[in-house]
Amino acid sequence: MKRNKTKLVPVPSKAMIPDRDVARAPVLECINLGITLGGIKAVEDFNFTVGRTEIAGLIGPNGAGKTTVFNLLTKVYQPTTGTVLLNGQDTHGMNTVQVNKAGIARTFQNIRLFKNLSVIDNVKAAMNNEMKYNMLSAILRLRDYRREELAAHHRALKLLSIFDMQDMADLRAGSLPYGAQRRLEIVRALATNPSLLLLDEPAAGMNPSETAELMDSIIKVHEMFQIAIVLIEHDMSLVMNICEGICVLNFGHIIAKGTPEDIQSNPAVIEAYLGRKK
Amino acid sequence: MSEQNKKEALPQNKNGASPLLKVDNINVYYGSIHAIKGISFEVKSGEIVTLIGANGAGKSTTLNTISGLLHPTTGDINFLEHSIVKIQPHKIVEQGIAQVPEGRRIFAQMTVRENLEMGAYIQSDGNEIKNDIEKVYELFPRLKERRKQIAGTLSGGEQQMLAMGRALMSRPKLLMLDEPSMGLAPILVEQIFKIIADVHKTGATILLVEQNAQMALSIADRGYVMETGKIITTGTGKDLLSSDEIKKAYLGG
Amino acid sequence: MAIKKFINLNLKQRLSLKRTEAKKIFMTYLFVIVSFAILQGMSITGTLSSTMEGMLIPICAYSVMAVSLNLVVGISGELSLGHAGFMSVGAFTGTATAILLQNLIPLAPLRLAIAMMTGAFFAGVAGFLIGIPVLRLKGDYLAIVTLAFGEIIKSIFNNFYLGVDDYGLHASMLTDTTNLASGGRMIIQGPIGISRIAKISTFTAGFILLMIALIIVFNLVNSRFGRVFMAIRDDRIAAESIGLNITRFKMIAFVTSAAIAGAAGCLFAMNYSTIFANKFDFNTSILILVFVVLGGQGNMLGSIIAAAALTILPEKLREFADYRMLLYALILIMTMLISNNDGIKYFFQKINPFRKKQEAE
Amino acid sequence: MTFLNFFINGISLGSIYAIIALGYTMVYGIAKMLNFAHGDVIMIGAYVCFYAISRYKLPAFVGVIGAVLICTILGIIVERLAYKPLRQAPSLAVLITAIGVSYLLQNSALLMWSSNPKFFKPIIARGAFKFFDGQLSISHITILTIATCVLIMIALSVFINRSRLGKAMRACSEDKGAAQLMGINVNATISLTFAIGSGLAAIAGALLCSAYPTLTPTTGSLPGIKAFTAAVFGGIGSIPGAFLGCLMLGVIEIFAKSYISSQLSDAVVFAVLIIVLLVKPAGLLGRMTQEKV
Repeated sequence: MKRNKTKLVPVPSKAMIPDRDVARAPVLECINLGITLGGIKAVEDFNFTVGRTEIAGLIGPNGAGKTTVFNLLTKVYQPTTGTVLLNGQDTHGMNTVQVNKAGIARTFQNIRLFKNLSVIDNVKAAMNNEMKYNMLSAILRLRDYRREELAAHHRALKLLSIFDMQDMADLRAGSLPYGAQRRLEIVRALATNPSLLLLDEPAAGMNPSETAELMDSIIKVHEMFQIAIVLIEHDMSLVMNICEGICVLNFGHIIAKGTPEDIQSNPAVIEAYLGRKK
Repeated sequence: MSEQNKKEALPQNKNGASPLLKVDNINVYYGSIHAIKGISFEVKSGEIVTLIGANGAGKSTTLNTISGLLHPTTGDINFLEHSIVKIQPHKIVEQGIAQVPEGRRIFAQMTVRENLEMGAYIQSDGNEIKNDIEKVYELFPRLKERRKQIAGTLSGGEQQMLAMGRALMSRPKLLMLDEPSMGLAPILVEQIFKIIADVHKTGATILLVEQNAQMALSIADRGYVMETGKIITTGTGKDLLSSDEIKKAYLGG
Repeated sequence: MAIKKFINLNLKQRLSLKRTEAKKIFMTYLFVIVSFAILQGMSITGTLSSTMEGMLIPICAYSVMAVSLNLVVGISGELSLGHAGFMSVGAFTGTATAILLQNLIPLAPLRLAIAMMTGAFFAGVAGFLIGIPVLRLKGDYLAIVTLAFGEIIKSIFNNFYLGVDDYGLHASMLTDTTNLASGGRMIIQGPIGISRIAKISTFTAGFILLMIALIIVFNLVNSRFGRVFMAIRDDRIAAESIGLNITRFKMIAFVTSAAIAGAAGCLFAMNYSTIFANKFDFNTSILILVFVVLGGQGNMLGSIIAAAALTILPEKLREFADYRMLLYALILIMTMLISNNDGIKYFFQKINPFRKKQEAE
Repeated sequence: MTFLNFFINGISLGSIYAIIALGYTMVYGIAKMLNFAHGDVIMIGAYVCFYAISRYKLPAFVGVIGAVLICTILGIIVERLAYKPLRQAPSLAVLITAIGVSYLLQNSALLMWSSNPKFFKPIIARGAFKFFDGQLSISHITILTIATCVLIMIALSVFINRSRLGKAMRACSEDKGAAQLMGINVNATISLTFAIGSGLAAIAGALLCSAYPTLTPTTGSLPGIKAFTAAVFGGIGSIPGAFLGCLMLGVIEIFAKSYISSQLSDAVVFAVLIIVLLVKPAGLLGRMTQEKV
């Protein structure tokens, strides 16, 4: 389950920040990515690279195209122009399902859990592709059914325990408090064994103390799994604290890329997004 | 007629005896879930009052109960000294309460202008509606630029402006805003709060529900802090902002 | 830390989905077996009224139909208004098979079993063919198209002629051009359907079929398949995002449901001496849907009870003669109104001791 | 020339479907329910009209107006008693209730008027305009049907797009909660929608039975289902779509009846529907709404 920790190598790279992980190919490369939705260029010339264990932030005003970028990466929309390379492999022509199998998992801006399933079944559903038993085994409860279900059960509990949620395994997912639902969505995404995790406004609707807890959880996930994480977020305390690199979108264009410090002092970003400090 | 006079007199006596809105010990249930547990508060004419608290504390439920979308099992809500708990939502709008709902809920398939017209549904004078629309356009020049656009194609910030403009079209005596800053970029949050302050300057009384406690308290006269269906603290905006307890729980200090 | 605050341990145990699920499944099997034992006992001792006796097999068939439709409507969350179409396919192909095998296999139960399997097979094939276009659609569009398919199947069987003679099978559409050699037998005769059926369906066969249907459905639901069906039902987009192939799993549910319905159709048909296509029209599809909705979506026991009750009800209402269907309609409406009334729901929640404690917290 | 005759008959049948479908889709739009009882309102309308004209010898237009009034009231009553209590209920429960109402209306009709078919006297005198030496004949009722349909279409479009109440209907169909917060009386608006839909159903009933004069308690169900199918075919929620879908369906049905087989015509109609939905999943003029992610 655990990936080996990559070495930090100081080599100049296309990955924004930090200059590491580039001994091997970056996990994600977007080259001139663009899409036209309803006659409007929702995203254009999106060039973006994420290192193998990088945490990157995607920020920008509403309607700037952040979620659209996620939808392009996960093939909810097919890009009109450009290329997405995932682990060096062109994702052209793939659909959402194939992209997930190739290693991208995501959460959603508006929580999208399987509300009527139990917490653990939400996680197990995400493990469906690693279970191989067929319908006959399921109906007759043959040995491979029992073996695979048991394995899945243990792994699901283990994943839930990262967020200290193993006690809630049998509860209905829709009955969980808001913060727990956000966490469960992350666990579900992790259950598909992604190499790149996309988080769409994970702290939306949380108060500062909940956000702080979430921040710890994201760091924990990152350290445990050594995967790349890209997050969209409006909560600047979260973004500036955990992202190593930040990319700012406005009207579908990248207006700035850099470290949190760079971004915070970038006049274009202040103008379009952050607003003047009081 | 005397009723009418009283309404107009109210804005002056800001600290006068009778509050514009008085919520008196209401209990609200969703099925068997006890969502609001006996809360009481009041909003005086001309004030900005804010309800802050965590997700699920019952802030939106409170607003929806005042609007008549939900009904309290016990307790009373008085608006202009009349009980409104048994009145249907559309009648409450006629009494002078407008709500900008959480998540904006504009009519996405209608044009910006049609949305504003719907806001003026209870008005019948065509000319006045036109004047009011112009006033809203003055307040939100962006909406004027986009008046013929289908509302669903607006950006989040513009939709929030439209939702506020739409609510103002009914000429409310009390404007209730449910999480106006939700999901907006920092720069837009600032703008929206500036607009709220502007609207307040025009004489409107505002009841504001917010997650963004910092912002909300900084413009509010008074605030109430809610937690799991109860009001746990109250005070002026300034007091609450400087309270250590509040800072710790809601302001990330 | 903050999460734990919300969840009281006792509450958690009581809300555990796993336990309630297991209990429900156990109760369902128990109910079916006990009912069968009682009814069979009464039947043998002759204490069962003849009308009731005559309804046993239809009740079984409708119960199986309801369980199979519940797999689509309740578990997979797709509204299907053409389920009678699959019943029809199963009835015609299964009965035709039984007639063809009449001399070959004199043992009636075996012949019935083979007929039901054939019916299930053809209904499954029909489900697959229909599923290709239907499952690309969503919601009410899907409902309308299944309705259309039900009507198409009805039209086809209404105009289909099949006969057998020494030279083999002969089929034609619209008009009877089979021109059978002497000694041949017409099997399906257009709008008249199949007549002179040897009634080989039995209550025991119906019971066994119902048990098999329950085992298939319950075990599927409690496997990775059911989990995926329900995941897709709850949120299609999220399901895709975790790599679930929507069309494939919808198809599995749809075909399984169709095949079970086919077997039920065969059981149903072989309980009568004649069967014709109009028997399986839109109203039948709706009737089965009513079983599912009344019994509760996803609730198999409910489906079975609703199917039994609503099969018996019109018979019991017979004494009201002309007002029978009127009363039936009124009961249907009242049931829906009452079962969805918040006040009444709340009342039941209140008298339920389990809920009361939860509220107290 | 027979082709042209069939075509015009198809348009005429399609016009009747269109009037039914308008009521169906309006109700669908605002109440988000498949009102299966709509077809039976058509039947009730036709019976009222039949009794007014044939039994009480009233002038045809009085009969039609009477039918419209009674159906309007019926629509409002049904909505208030059966559907309004289920506003918050799951959509399937509402669907089943609608089916219950459909059975109720059919069986009430059966008790009141028996299952013997009634021979409906057309609302205008029989007769036809003949062209090309009588090769092409267009009956009066055909012209009346098409004209009525076009008129209703235009009136309804103007009403929904321009009038205050029409806009309120659109607002309710989008978001009832938000509409209430605007001061719109949602219940009254829904009642109004049912009233208009049922009134239209009565007109459709009179026209349908003038063209196809046998009247029984089940007369309305199949046209009701077909009209709704046609509305889906055209793109649900779009008035021009419903219109276009219904005209096409009418033409296809008449052609299938005439050139293929009258027994299989329904199968052909439904098969075409399926093919269209495969190519255009939102119907001919429907907008594909991408669910927001």
